[in-house]
Amino acid sequence: MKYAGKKLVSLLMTLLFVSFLVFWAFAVIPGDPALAQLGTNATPERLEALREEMGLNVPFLQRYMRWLLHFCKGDLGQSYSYHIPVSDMILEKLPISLCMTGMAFVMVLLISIPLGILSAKHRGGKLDTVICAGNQVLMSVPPFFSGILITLLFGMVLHWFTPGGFVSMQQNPAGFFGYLLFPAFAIALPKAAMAVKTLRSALVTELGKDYPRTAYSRGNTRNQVLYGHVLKNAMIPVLTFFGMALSDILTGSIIIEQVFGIPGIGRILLTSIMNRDYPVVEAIIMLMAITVIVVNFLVDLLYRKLDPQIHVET
Amino acid sequence: MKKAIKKGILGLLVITTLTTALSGCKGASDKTGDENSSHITVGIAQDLEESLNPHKAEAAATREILFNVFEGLYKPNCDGELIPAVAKDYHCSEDGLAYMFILRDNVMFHNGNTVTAEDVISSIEACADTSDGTPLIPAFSNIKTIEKADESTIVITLAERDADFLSYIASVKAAILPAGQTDADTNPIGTGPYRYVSRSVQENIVMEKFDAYWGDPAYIEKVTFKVCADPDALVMNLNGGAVDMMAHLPVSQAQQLSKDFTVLEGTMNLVQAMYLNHDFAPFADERVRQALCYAVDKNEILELVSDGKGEQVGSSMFPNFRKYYLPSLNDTYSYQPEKAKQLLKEAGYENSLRFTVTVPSNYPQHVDTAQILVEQLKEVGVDVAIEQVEWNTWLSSVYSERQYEATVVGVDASNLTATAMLSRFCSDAGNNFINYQNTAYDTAYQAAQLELDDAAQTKLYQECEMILAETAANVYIQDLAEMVALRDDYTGYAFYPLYVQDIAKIKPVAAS
Amino acid sequence: MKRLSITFWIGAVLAGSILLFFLIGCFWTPYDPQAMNASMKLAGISIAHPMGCDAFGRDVLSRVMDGGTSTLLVACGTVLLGAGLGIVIGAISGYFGGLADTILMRIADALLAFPSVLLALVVIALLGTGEINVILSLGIAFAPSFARVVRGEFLRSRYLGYVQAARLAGASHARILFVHILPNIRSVLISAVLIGFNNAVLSEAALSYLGIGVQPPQASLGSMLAESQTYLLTAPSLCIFPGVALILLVLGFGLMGDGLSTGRK
Amino acid sequence: MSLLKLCNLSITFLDGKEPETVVQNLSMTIEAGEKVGLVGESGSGKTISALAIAGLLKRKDVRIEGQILLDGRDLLACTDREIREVQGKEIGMIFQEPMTSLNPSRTIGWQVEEALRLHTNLNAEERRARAMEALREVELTDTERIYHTYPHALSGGQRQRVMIAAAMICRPRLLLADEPTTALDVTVQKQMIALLHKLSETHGTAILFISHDLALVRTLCDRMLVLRQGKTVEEGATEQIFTAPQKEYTKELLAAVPKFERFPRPLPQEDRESVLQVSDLCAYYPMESRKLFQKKQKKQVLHHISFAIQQGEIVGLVGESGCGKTTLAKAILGLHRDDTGEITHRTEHPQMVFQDAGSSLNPSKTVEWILQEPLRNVTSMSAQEMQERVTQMLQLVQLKDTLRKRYPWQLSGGQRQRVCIAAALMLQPEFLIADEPVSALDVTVQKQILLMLQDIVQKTKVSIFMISHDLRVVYQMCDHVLVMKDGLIVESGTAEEIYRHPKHSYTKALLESAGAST
Repeated sequence: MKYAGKKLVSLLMTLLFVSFLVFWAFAVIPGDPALAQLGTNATPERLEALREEMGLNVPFLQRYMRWLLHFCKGDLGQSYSYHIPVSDMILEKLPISLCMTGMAFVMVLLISIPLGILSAKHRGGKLDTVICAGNQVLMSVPPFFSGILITLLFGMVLHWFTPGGFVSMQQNPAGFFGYLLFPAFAIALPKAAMAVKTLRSALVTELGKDYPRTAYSRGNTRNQVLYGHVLKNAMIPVLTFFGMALSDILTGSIIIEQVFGIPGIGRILLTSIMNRDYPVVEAIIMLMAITVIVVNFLVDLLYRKLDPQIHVET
Repeated sequence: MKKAIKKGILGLLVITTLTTALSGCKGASDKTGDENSSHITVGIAQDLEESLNPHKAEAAATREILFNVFEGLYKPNCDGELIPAVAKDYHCSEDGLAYMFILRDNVMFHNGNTVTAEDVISSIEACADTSDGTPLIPAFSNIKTIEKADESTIVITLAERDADFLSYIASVKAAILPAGQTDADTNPIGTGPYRYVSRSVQENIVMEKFDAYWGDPAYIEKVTFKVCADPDALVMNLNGGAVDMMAHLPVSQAQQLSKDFTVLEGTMNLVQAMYLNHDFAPFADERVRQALCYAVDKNEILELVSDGKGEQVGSSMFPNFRKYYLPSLNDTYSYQPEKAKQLLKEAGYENSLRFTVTVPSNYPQHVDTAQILVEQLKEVGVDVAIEQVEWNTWLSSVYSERQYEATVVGVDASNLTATAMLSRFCSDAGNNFINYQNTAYDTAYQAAQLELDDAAQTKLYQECEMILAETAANVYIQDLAEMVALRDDYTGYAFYPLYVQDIAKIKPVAAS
Repeated sequence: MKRLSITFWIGAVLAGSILLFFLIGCFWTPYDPQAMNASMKLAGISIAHPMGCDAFGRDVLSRVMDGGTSTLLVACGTVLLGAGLGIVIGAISGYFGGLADTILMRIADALLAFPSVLLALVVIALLGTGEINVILSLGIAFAPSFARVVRGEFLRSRYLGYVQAARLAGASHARILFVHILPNIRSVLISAVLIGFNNAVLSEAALSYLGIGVQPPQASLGSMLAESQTYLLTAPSLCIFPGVALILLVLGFGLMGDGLSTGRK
Repeated sequence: MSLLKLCNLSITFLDGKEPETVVQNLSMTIEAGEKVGLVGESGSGKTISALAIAGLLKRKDVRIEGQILLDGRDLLACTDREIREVQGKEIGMIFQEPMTSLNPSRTIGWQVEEALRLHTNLNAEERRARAMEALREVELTDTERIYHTYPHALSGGQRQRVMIAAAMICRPRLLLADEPTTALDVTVQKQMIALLHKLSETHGTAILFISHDLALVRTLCDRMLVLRQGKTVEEGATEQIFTAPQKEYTKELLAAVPKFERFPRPLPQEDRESVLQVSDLCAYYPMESRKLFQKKQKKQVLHHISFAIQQGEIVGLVGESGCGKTTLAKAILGLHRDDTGEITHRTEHPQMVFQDAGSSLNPSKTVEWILQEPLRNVTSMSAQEMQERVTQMLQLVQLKDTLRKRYPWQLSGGQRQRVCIAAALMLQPEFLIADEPVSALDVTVQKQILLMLQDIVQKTKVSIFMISHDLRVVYQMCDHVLVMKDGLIVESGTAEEIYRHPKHSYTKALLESAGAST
């Protein structure tokens, strides 16, 4: 209870801080939403009029307080570019990003856990060497590069999907998921490689401890020791990594969205920054901050589930 | 037992992902099947990031799409002529001040209502409203009165004569909207051949053929304008079959298209130049500006940027504006590096001129051109640095605040008037972002504005162009080549002298 | 003393040869890396141009050699600053805990959610453009993730015997943090640095679009990779060579790091 | 037929550059129900032999030769599956560190039941019943709670009981006990031996008891073997070996066992200054409050402690784990924040020697660097002077000068502890705290270090505040002794007084467990 309360307070602190930072950033950088709208047709009078209309002429702090007040009431405002409520815009795009993140994350799990276990089980062997080498190479390949390679291979050569042929979930759910499979894969690859490395080293560390020996002494097989005893303990450091990976994927898949032509949250964020559409930027960043913190919180909870010792320490 | 269940679940998961993957492929391939004939996917490089109300549409990218949905009383055709649209005819009074428009009968809005004189009046008034200072269409500040003569006749009276008035009336910005519509920003209702269906931010805009259109019906039932934000993924999107048509393709990308595509060649209808800030001390000296012009080899630029395609320009007018365009100005400054050095020496900048050229990073062709300029100017001892900025920083720092030394951009026309290209070089023009000060120019332009005779007016505008060329106002380069890729299943693409993607003219090959 | 594993040496040879290649590029390249030649536009691989030519007819080999240096400079600077900031923040946060930890980690969370594009725009607006500012803006953007990794390690280390012993030996907190504990977490740091390095190379290219960073026509590996995408189908070599140089460099460092952490004991 | 018979067992490790034989031609027998002790110092191969018997050494890089006959069946010739049938069912094993040998993330019940799950067809209910019974049998109370809890919530003694319960649950005929009491308090040690004895008697289980603590072996075992460097030195009935050892090594080993004998040292003079004065010291630990806005609560761990240490004196602090010994040390050093009372000492930089020399030396620095560190921080000596001081100090702790360039992981346990002591003495403090300085070491090494400490006190007049759970060590070394229980000093006095005439019942109990004959 106290723990949750503390977390909540720090969540609010972070949100306040980051929202202010964003507001301040928009006050500092050149250009404003009015100019972005008028473009090369801007004249000083029209610019002034539009600024007045958009409420940009009040001092920055006052504008921030007004935004904050609305935000607290649950009103995210309207997009300056699109003239639609920010909440509608985000609600429309969120499922796309969530699905892609979810799929990528599941792939990371599906790839890394078996490979990590396999690698640790045969540590020092040929299979282990191959997996480790593969890991190192995958980690060295820049993400957008792997995105292009995947597009080339699966899209242009194998024709498993149509590059740029994104369809929305409402239009064609199967097509939607089928398409997202590939960008998700591109996101998952390097993360999975790192996860394999983390899991492998955690497993090797755990296997070197005393309690697996105790388990062997009771007549457990190798697999029983690995799955029944060691895995759960080895997951504790890996969990931290998974948590960070999850926030990373959620907040940082802009490049992949771009390469695969997916209109996700990342893309909206980028174009909104470029258009100085700060109600949208604020909302998305709030969302991301909340996600980062909620994921951290969930990881903590899972930690507590996995590691009984944490109960007494805090 | 427990284990068995776990394995089962895992298996299920794998199977589900596999089946969705497979059905995903099927879904994608379906699209390129039979339905093709009545559906086209048009790629657009950026989303329409503003209001969908045509009166407020400022970006060319928005206007060229909204052209399919909206019409004014008149509209341009692909030859640059103005043809009747919502109005079927007009009469201009002898003094050129009163325009009488006769409305076409039974023109329907997409919401099923008939266009009335009230709709027309409210639309024109909205564009002419001066309560914000400048009206939405600045030229409409000239409108004195808008009156309804009868149910199908509107009379617009001007304060001063304006030969270009009909061009303004024919722009998409002066489109006719239903009177009293409150949600025009997000729900466009017009009278054009296509009806707006839906939009998804950064994803697409969908339109359907409007069956009750007054004119020649469109051929294709459904159009999806798909946002393809990554220019590098574009070729794969086209070749892979996700996009059927794409305009504004650079030559480099068009060359990589598969043989399923017809590549049509046109120009972008803009004047690409290295625009010089005349307030930057060295550029106040005409000799320096001329030296830069002599130092630039336009042929090489065209060769490297677009494989020799595109049209060279020598002043602020592009070739498709045939009425005003003067091809002879292209040769005002031929490539003479020695002469350039000579002029620089005279001006006292021998091997000592250095400046920064600011380029908006979202236009790769301008960045490429800038790179070549840097190399070419290096030859004559001018040291140029490139600074890329994103578009809004460019708008703010370069265009609005004029804090720059030189910039490479393309300037286009928002309507079919010479004013659109030339007004900005008047000394006191609000958008004179190069700070050009030339009394001869101001006089000529003023005279052209007041001239009643069309031929004489054209002459005066051309004189303006000549002054710009002779004073080397900017380092004029080219009207960039643009390629339009159209899948072989379609035909009928038409180039306009303005930013227009007229989908109504495109027809499926099978149907033709 | 320590025996270094074969992995380390393979990595060292890889990274070393690429570095040497870049180093030569500082003093000598086969052609002027910026000289354009319309007739050699997108020319393929030949003896005269072993890596072909780009869309401006510039020699790719020369550009890779030349661009490697600037890339290396920016990437190293970024990683140095990011890791430096991250280490200081993570160390203080993990070692002292309490309120400092809470505040610093909340700031890190906020920075993680703050988009780096916006950060870069702010840096330009406040400090102007230039390569130093890429390093600054990327360094700040990278610091939180370093800080998180480092914090975990310091948190674990602060109760260890040798840390207590160091306090009794009269070492100041700063000395304990950076002289006593830091060398012991190097294996974790190395892998974080490598990942950061790779990201920095690519982010530099992205930032040059915003006006900071290596501006064209000066080459950098990141911008070469970005430019090459346009010609991916017609001239894949434009993409492959800078890409491979980058991958080999990072792979080399990665193997070295791996070798270092397993070779001990 | 013997229950277990080892014939010429040799074990060779192949992972290094050269094969290293750690056990050579070991032969022994254990009859059913017999309790056999296996003693030797670290590196003597006793644990390795036990692991081999338990079938836990089957690795590619280990070569095992000879025979391990269980009921006449050679375990070395068995398949993995057959071995697993024996493990946990016929042979049970318990280990030195009950904390790390239990899986931290599984409940006690799950771990105790594991052998039943693997080797019997009992259903969950029956297994649970058996596990509860086993927990009760090892004399644990509150078994219901313990069944559902995790290892970290138990004390060391409880954990080892759990280990025994888990190892015994299938009623194995042989129990391999590898140093099962080393990590435990003396009073608990004694109980544990009694428990093993009882279990062996009731179930007829044979026990192979591996220990470096000869006294414990004497109380439990019928027969014993002395191992040295992988070879049998001596074998025979326990009493016989204790009373009449045949071999030189055995004698040496027996002599090194700490006894209730004081090391000879000159009587301290009376008129000495006190170097440390502690009066009315209380210390607290914060407790996490459960509710958000509740005031922070504290737990008092030290209650009104007062004592003083004179120059050149060795003061011992005894007490069992968790009694607050370490907190007291930290409070004196200023490492514990939340305390009240007064601590006065004349040394600016009080020093401490930690129990675990391995972790208290920075793994990434050389011996020389570690020794110079206090000088760098506190003094302004030149590099030359620091070098000289290091040389002197290495001499004082009897380390070869060539070790100065080594890293801690390249040293033996005894060498590391000497480095720790040297590091603590670098600033020439007036007193230092030694927290269990020898408890992790072999008896022979223990004795060397203790003698060295005596020597250092003679030479440098340093005072030592020595914390230990081993009453014999404290008696050997100390002038004064403090006995601590639950944060209170229950008794204090000269070593002689405390040991000869203990007043407090707790002191008496401690002395009794330690086998002191008053």
